[in-house]
Amino acid sequence: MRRAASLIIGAIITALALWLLWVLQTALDMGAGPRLAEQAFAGLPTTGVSNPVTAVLLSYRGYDTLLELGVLLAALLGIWSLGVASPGFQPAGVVLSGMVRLVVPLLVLTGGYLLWVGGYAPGGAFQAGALLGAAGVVMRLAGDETAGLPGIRAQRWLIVAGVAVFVLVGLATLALGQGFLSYPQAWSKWLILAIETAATVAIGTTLAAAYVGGRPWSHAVVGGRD
Amino acid sequence: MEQLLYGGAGVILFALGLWAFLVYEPLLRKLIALNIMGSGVFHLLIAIAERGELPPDPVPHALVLTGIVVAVSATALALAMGRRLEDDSGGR
Amino acid sequence: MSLETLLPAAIVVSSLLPGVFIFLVKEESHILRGVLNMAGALIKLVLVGVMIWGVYQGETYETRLTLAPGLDLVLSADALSVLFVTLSTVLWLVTTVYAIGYLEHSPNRSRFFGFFSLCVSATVGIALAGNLLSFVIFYEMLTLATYPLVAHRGTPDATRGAKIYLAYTMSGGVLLLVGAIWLQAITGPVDFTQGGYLEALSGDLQGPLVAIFVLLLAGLGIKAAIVPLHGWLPQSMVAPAPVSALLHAVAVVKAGAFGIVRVVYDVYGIGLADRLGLLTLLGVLASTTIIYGSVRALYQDGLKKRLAYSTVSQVSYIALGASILGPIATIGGMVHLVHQGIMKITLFFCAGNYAETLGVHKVSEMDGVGRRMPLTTLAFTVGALGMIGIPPIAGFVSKWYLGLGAVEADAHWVLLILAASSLLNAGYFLPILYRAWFRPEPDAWPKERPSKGRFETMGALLWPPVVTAGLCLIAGLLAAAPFSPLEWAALIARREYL
Amino acid sequence: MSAGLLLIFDLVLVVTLIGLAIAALVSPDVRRAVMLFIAFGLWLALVWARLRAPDVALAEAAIGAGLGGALMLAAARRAARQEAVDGQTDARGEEG
Amino acid sequence: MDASLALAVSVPLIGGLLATALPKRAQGLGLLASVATVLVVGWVMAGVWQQGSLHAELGGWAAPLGIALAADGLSAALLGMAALVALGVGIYASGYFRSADADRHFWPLWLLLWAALNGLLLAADLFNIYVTLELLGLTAAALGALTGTVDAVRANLRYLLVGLLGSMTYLLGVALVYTSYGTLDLGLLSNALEPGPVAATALVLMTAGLALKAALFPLHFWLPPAHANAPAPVSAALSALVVKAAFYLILRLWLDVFAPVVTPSAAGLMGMLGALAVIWGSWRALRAERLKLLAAYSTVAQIGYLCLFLPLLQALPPGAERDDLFVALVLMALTHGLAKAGLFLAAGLVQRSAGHDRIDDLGGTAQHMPATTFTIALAGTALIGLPPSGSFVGKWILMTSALESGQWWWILVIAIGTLLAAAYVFRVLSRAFNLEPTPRSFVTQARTEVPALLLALTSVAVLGLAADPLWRLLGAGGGA
Repeated sequence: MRRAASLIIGAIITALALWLLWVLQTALDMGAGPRLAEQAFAGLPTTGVSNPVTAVLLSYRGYDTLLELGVLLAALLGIWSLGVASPGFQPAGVVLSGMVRLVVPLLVLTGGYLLWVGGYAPGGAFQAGALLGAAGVVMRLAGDETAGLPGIRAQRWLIVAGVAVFVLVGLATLALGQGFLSYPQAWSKWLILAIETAATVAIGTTLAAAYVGGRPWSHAVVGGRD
Repeated sequence: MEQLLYGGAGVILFALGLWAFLVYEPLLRKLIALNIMGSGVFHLLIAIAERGELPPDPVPHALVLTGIVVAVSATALALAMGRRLEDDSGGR
Repeated sequence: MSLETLLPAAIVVSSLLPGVFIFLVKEESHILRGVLNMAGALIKLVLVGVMIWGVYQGETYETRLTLAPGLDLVLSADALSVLFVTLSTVLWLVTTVYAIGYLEHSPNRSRFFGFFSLCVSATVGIALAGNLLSFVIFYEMLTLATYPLVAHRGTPDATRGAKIYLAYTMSGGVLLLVGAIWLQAITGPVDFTQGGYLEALSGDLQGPLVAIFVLLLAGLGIKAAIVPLHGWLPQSMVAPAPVSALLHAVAVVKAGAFGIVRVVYDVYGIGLADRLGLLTLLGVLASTTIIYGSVRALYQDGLKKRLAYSTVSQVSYIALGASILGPIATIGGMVHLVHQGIMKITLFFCAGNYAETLGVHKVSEMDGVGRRMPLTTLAFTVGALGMIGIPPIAGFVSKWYLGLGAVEADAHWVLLILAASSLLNAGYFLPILYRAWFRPEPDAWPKERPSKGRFETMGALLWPPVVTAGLCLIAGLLAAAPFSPLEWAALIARREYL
Repeated sequence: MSAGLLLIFDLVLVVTLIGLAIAALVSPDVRRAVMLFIAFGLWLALVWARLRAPDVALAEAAIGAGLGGALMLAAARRAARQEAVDGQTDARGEEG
Repeated sequence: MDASLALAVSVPLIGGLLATALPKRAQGLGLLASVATVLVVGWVMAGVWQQGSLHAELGGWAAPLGIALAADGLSAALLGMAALVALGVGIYASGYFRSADADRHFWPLWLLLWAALNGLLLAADLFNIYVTLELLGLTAAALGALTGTVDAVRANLRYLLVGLLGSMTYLLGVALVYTSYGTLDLGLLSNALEPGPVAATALVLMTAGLALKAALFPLHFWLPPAHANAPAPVSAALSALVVKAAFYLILRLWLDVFAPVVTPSAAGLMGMLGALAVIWGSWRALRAERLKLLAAYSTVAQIGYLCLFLPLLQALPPGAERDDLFVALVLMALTHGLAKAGLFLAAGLVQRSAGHDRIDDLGGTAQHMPATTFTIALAGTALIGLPPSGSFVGKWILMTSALESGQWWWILVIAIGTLLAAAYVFRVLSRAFNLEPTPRSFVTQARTEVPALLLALTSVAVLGLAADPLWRLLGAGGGA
């Protein structure tokens, strides 16, 4: 019965896939459709960065990125609302903790590097933030219950930092009469860097906290479960 | 040709993920399926950004970057909910 | 903003607003509630008085609120609506007094009087509705407002009765809605017009027009309790007496009958309705209902049940009047709208008094009530004789005009129906009167009379039936006086047959 | 590099990618499935690098495969442990 | 450049951030942000009222490179409804949660949800819509699970997964569009679009994804458990707003952007699904054992009603009649939204007071709380479509137009749906009348009862009797 169902589903989906492939081919056969790349490259000099992907993320479509940071924040808030974190693993052995002492600074350093080069080379806030988060994961694997994160209060400020700086910059430009997130050209580079820095910290903290998987204990003692 | 090859791979990944999502019951399986589905869509976007001689289109790249972060956020939330369920049923 | 545009709305609001406030009144502050009730009723009476005078002088009153392009909520006053508004307003005042007395110590009075007021607002809205859309709106509001009244007691019986009531009226509402929308899709938004407004396009639309009439008639017939759509009426007898009185004499049943009159005269126009063969349909249904209701009434032992079947029968006189082509029959039907109202409300008030004072619910328990409660029984007698059609009580006038109209229109079978129905009326009312006046009192009743006054029951319960019985007599005796129901019905007929 | 050779290279990349996806989706052992999913993510990053999307490739490797994989792995490990515990209790239940 | 549009998203967002960072003051900050958001939304609506539509380019980059926000009559009307419901839900929530902890978790997620909702209604870019959809879906699922019971978490986990499936499907459609047309901006796209397999497939994919989120029959299976098990204020928002938001996008795509691609048979299919949803949803609501489950199934039915408009809109040529029908659709959506919010809030109070919400055992609990019972009655009136509610007017216009365009069969569906709705509403109300003692006053707990009552009252009295301004708001905005 189950097998039959899964076969039927399989057949339908195969048909769907073939249809989609045909449509894709039709779309591609219509020739090289228009694309936004040329406009994106043309606008690049005024954005203050030279990596086109960063330009799209932070300048052309900065609003998307702002909301995306909101998604990340929402996920963590959801995770926190579900309960307290479980205690981590048993303390790591000497060898592992030695490795951690080596790997974590390396990850943080690489993260910083990626953040900095993001303006003109592959890299940027997300990749950098991911490395920070990875550092947290490694620390928790090595037995640090908090994944190297600070206390709950600081954590709360850190996770909102990315969205907060982003939206405040947006409102500031709005107040200057420029329109939401329209950076003045002279400041553009630095504003983007500031936003990226805040975003990196927020992403790193959020990802590590998500890995911890529940709200930190200190809060739990005050509130209790629901 | 290249676009069709890679784009087609994206479509196939999407279909595979969809199939697995509908067929498998456990949460983790469904999440893997969803992520592969998403990867298929992302892959399609990356494939159409690549146009031979021209430099690749950065806009789909940025969209995919956004998509990846969204996907991982959703995965994390879903896993946390799954763990909550496990804890509750385990505690009983 | 002038009197002409505000008056119809003010008449509706004068009971709506007190109704809303009454919900908010704390249960135990009965004085505040009473003041709100009476103030609303009296203000409405004054406003209606102004309107009667104005309409008589040929003034037009109209409130128009645009709900959406092409959808206007219209409240306007013509002679027909004034007839129904006046009836509702006067009887509401009387019933309010009665209900305050009747429910003195029962629970949930704020809820009761709140919905009671909403119910009257809806009825007045139906009376004043100036087009089908407005009519449907108030018609549905009436359903909503009466449901809690029927269910008020909260016993399983009450809940069941209310459920049946709702099932019928909701279905009726949907049929009416579909019919009204269909009609509007054909004609566009048109207000009720004296003499009807479909005459012009009847040519190639015969089929749809007949179908629409059947839909509308079914929707209205459910509330008017036309056989075979009458099933809810006896079931809803579980409601408290003032509610039964209001449902039967004024609000629900009357709203259905009034709607039929509206559709026949002011939508289709009686001429067109006749040519489409719709009057015959209506006449047959009405006659069947008259006979069937009376026959069923014969076999009821429950006093209220007997009265309920009597209502089924009597209300169809109105439809019967509308189904005969000719101004005299029209007068008969219209005037019965009022006469049946005041007579039936008298009977229900009395039935409530018997139940409340002596615990008498059945006809078989009524031996000797006349000696114990002479005033009440006197009022009951007037109402019952009126129903049978004994002169000089109001009911006689209705039947007389219906009969004359039938002769005028060469519809002699109607005379047969009238005669048969009168006999049956006598058959189920006279035994009650005989028991009440000529049989001895049983011992089971409380020996002690109410200590408060010298009357047989408390004043708030006694005076309403006495007043309405008086009205029955006056309406019959002074039928030829200006502003009597008969004269007013003649005014309507003159305007309809222009 | 000739066009034909490049096409073969592309084909290998794509076929491997789809193969890894299928393996990850149908692998009977959950932990293995997650491992395969991580491998799939890394391979995907490689393909994207081939498609001249280094930023995205980096992000996919770090976030999609890396952190997403780490999260899933933790869940898979817990699931496996749970199964083991359940299996033991079941076995005991049968014995008793 | 209009500042109000960006503020409509930023203000609740900032509120959410502050509520996250300062959990102890979450409630106060949340209420403050709610009021501020309502004011901003009022500003947006005033702008649309005066100018017909608003448009703002973000980041100083014009579309197609940048992202624009846009508001027309449709989005302004829904924004207004969302603001009203959200304000009501906020005030209610401030008196609803018993533990401070739940309250603290509620506010940040709730304000983020509101920001996502406003963002979605103002979005003019296909990918931006995807991001707002995800933000909406994540916050909605997290809020729905706040009850913390196994049922709630399980149902909302499913909701989350189904939502993700929907957004992935939607995104595939977006990718196809970008392949062919190289733009994501709705306005530019609607100019460039040509009927053909690519556009049609993209529309099918996006619609399928959105239909999953809008719980359009037969993709509604996830909704009843998710909405029925969420905390009452969350259920209200989910049913009234989140589902409607996905439906709004379907409307946007079908009537606006992809209008040239839509064929009569496609629209007819949507109408069919709508009809099935009306009947199935109402039937299940009638059979539901629990009050909140009843409300959730009635949401399924209501999305169906809205779909019934599509084949008729498709059949009508542009003109006053079509505009009327379109406004009727919006009116119906607004009425249902407000009424459903009121109903869920009231159901939450009943559940709290009785300790359960099994309909058959509700006797008396409803009578303890006259205001709450009244709320259920008012909301029920709007759900059935009785006068004087806004849905009555909407239904009247819908039925008229069904008759005029010869598609009379929809009338049967509406009639059956109406009767079924009456049956399930009065099934609840009939429990209110029994022999319990009399309550002393109408309102017992103002902070939670009054918002619910006002929401339901608005759906009946205001939208039914004073909906005329809506015509101007949408007419001037060009509507579809």
